[in-house]
Amino acid sequence: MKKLINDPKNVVQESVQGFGLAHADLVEVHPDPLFVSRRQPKSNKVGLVSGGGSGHEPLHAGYVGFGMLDAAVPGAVFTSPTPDAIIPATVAADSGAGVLHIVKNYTGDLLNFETAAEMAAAEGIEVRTVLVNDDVAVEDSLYTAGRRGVGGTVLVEKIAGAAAERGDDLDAVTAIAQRVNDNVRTMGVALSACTVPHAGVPSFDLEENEIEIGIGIHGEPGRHRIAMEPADGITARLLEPVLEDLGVGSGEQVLLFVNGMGGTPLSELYIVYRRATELLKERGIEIGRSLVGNYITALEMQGCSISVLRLDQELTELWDAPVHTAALRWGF
Amino acid sequence: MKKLINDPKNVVQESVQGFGLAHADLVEVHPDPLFVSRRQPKSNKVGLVSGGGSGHEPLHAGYVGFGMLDAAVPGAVFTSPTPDAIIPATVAADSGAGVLHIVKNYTGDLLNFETAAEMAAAEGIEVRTVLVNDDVAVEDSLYTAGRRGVGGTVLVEKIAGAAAERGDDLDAVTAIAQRVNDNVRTMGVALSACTVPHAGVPSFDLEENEIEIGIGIHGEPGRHRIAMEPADGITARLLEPVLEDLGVGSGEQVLLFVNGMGGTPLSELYIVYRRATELLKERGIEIGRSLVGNYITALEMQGCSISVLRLDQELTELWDAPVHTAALRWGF
Amino acid sequence: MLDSEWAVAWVKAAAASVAEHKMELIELDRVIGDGDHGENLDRGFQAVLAKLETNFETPGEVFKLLAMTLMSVVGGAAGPLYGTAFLRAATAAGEASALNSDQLATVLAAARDGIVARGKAEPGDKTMVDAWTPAVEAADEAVENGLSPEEVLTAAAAAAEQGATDTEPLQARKGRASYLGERSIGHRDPGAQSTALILRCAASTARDAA
Amino acid sequence: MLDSEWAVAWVKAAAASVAEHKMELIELDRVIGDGDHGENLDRGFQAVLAKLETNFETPGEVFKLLAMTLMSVVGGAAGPLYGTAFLRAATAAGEASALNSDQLATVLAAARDGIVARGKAEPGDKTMVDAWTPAVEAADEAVENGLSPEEVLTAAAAAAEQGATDTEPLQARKGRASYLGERSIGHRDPGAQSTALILRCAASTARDAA
Ligand SMILES: Nc1ncnc2c1ncn2[C@@H]1O[C@H](COP(=O)(O)OP(=O)(O)O)[C@@H](O)[C@H]1O
Ligand SMILES: Nc1ncnc2c1ncn2[C@@H]1O[C@H](COP(=O)(O)OP(=O)(O)O)[C@@H](O)[C@H]1O
Ligand SMILES: [Mg+2]
Ligand SMILES: [Mg+2]
Ligand SMILES: [Mg+2]
Ligand SMILES: [Mg+2]
Repeated sequence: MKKLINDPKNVVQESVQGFGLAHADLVEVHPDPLFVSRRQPKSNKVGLVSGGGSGHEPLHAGYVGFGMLDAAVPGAVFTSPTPDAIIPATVAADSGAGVLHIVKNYTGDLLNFETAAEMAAAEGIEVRTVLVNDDVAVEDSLYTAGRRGVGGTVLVEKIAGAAAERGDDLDAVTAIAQRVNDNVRTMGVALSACTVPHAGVPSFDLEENEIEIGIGIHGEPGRHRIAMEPADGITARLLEPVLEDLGVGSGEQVLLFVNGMGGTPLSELYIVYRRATELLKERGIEIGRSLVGNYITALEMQGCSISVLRLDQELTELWDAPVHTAALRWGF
Repeated sequence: MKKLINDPKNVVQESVQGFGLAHADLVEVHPDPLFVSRRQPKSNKVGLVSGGGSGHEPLHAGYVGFGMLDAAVPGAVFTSPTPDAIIPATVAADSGAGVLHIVKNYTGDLLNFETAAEMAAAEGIEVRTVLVNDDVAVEDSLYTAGRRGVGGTVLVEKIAGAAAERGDDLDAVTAIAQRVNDNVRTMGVALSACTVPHAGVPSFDLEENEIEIGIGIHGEPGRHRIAMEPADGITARLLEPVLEDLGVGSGEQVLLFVNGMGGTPLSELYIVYRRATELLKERGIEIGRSLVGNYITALEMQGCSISVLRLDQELTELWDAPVHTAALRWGF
Repeated sequence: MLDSEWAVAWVKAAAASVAEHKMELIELDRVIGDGDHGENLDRGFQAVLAKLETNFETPGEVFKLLAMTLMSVVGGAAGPLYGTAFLRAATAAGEASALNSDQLATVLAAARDGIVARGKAEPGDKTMVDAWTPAVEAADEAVENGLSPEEVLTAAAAAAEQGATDTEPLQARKGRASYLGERSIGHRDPGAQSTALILRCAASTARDAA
Repeated sequence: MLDSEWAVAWVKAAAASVAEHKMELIELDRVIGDGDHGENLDRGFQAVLAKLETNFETPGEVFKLLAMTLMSVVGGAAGPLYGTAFLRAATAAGEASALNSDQLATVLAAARDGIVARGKAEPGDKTMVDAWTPAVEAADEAVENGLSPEEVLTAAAAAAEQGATDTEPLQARKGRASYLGERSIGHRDPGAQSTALILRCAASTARDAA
């Protein structure tokens, strides 16, 4: 596996530095410990901080800016960041109204953000946490670490960001973020694995004719492996459990999000999107908003995920609210 | 090579249909012959039409909308579209002020657009053509079909689109498009080949330790093959011939465009961007504007291209002008 | 007799041959181009087949249908080039209900000239011109020797096949393969190869119709 | 004597061992996790090495440095877990300038309890707890049998190694491997394996220091 990198050790530093140079109008990059903060922080606005392992770009640094995150903390590739980086990011994001940590539900992220939140609280910052756990591929039971946070994270960050921007207080922003999480479900598929730079070998092995259903965003193997099949069939396999689990039905409005895993052409995502619109139509579900593209990735993995968010009027308005980040921009 | 597709024969139709469904506010998809037109055409504005083989998404349909293209004509994968599709697209784009064809310099695109232009002219539409040929990897001589149109195409479409939107006439828009083309150079690299759906095998064979310098966007082999090397070295190999050929020097302002070929993670593009900023700084060249992402791709090819556009005040203003398309959006 | 029935038989045979050799043409194009030549041409000829129901009076009418369909369905470089070739061929064939040897040679030359006018390639540039040019020359010679139309086509087809083979050592100077420079040497040009296939079918159906 | 010098020697040996087995840990984690355990732990221990210059009075001080550094450099699940473990160990070790067998057993139990408090895993969940728990039990037993500190550590290390091996048939119920469900069966848990490596170094350096 060839990569456009230098020393694998410096991948995250160099990439985030490049990101900072390309988007100097939006963000500031703090090199050590590494985090990214919004260039023009507002005062007295609830601060939004997210973070996690790198390799999911544009998540999270690509979502720092007006109407979304105030700071992002990139860990090593697929490795959650450490408290010593999360704490200053939390401090930078705080403008007096408290800080919301948006944490994807992985043991590592959870533990590191938990520690950081305790320590930030000790410094007098009010911190709340929302755990994103939208991945229906994982059974949420005593026998697992719980559902993973995947595609829904982007939607939580956008919508909670809009709530913070309009002046909601910490309780309200937390409640909105939680409401998005409660109303979004996701399922993914991998056609190929990805290769973590320092590992140098693919994170799992797939035969030429196999695909992995229920994949996460870290190259973890998924729920089960099946023989390759046409995009229309795969779309149904992803969408149906999402709709079942969400319990969304005829007459309801949703946001349909087809996300690329990094190595899949945009054209293929639109083929999936097309079939998904047909399946939703058959069930009488209306697509109020949509998003198609590479928004939460797993390096160069080939595949996609489908997320469905149940919309109400407030969530729709917050989705439509202006946003100006490197990776999501409208109203500017 | 696994792909999220159904029948290879329907890849372009289904994908463009999905695109139309996801961006129904911006575009209208005409299924047969296949082309995409802007939802709200202005009257008495110069119409911009581009097109070419599919597989380069978001190019071109992703650039249909306010401040950019009025119509896009997607051919089969890597195959230029035919006059019978280009003609109605030209008719749709015409609002009385004439139409500019933005054509990437490939024999097939050239011949098909040429035929279409003749026939549209016969129907009373004034048509001009700008050939984009920014690829310094190809020697522009009697012994080749001339330089290919690659990354610079995106910049020509954006800037000429802004000129048309502000009300420039056909001569003026053509001149601006030509000026962008004259001032932009590009060079690309492939780390892996791509696979055309109906071919089913990679377009060329690269060893695990080889990369192809001077690649185009159709899976054609490039200028030469070298052993894999770090991103910083590759960046210099791409950027230096671009700067030489453009003859850009100390004190000048440029737009730096690092483009992904479709299968390369965004994070790696920022690593390349970072090194490119250093190299430009060493030469005293100032980066006035920049663009980093997958804007003109070759299916799932891994690799990138670097484009440099010499800026002047007018080009900068036109670059900054509002644009609202599926793939490029600001000021809205 | 090279009448409209022959022309229809030829187009059908050519469509079958292109379909049969589709992967071979794709492979040739993959190596020095972008791997779509076989797919595109096959799509074009299948579209022609679907339109062959009409009753034709002259071979020229068949050539015209072929030209218009290839032009609007094939795309790429080959679409307009073959389109122009068969449009010029149709014009050269005029109202003739059947082509004699002389007319046949004129038709072939017109087709070749159309390709050259459109694509501006010269012999030796490693394009389909390198199959068409020897074909036209062989046809002219056969006419001078007083051969029958089917013999003229047989000579032309053989020369086109040789011409296609002879593109192998050439360095491409036109079309997509020219980007490869010296690396195009040693590979056969896909457009020259498809030209040879198409002319071979013209000859075999002419012999059947004789 | 399990004094601060031993603690330093142990950390150095553990760093070397983690570096040596880095690819093995990566591979274990690749199969049922995300392939970063070896890299992360190695980065952490290298960072500790770089900070070992200071003069330490007690083993507790070394444990604390280890804890804080792993916590802030390793990341992932293992970072906070090992961080908490060694922080609790430091607290348990207190001001003692050297650990006797009793104190050693208390330190090991405190470390294990820290991991459990933080990660909420139970024995049998296929985590590092499955190496720490038998280690603590073996240490307690060795203390009861009146063994020396280095013998206590040797027993603990052997039990941890057995515990790591015994994770193989288990189905993971905590951490990333739990997503695999039954497919996690048949593979050793990387965190249990790294625990075994680290305790093995504690024992061997204790024997050297004895
Ligand atoms: N300028 C030209 N003149 C004549 N023939 C050409 C020219 N350019 C390309 N060709 C022919 O077209 C063939 C390629 O056709 P095709 O693969 O369909 O088009 P594309 O290169 O657009 O993919 C070449 O093998 C060559 O024979
Ligand atoms: N809840 C938990 N309790 C105890 N140990 C755990 C828990 N979750 C994970 N682990 C341990 O962490 C190890 C994985 O560490 P590492 O790979 O560094 O973290 P990550 O899973 O975040 O990539 C597992 O092998 C397991 O031993
Ligand atoms: Mg990890
Ligand atoms: Mg082509
Ligand atoms: Mg071709
Ligand atoms: Mg791991």
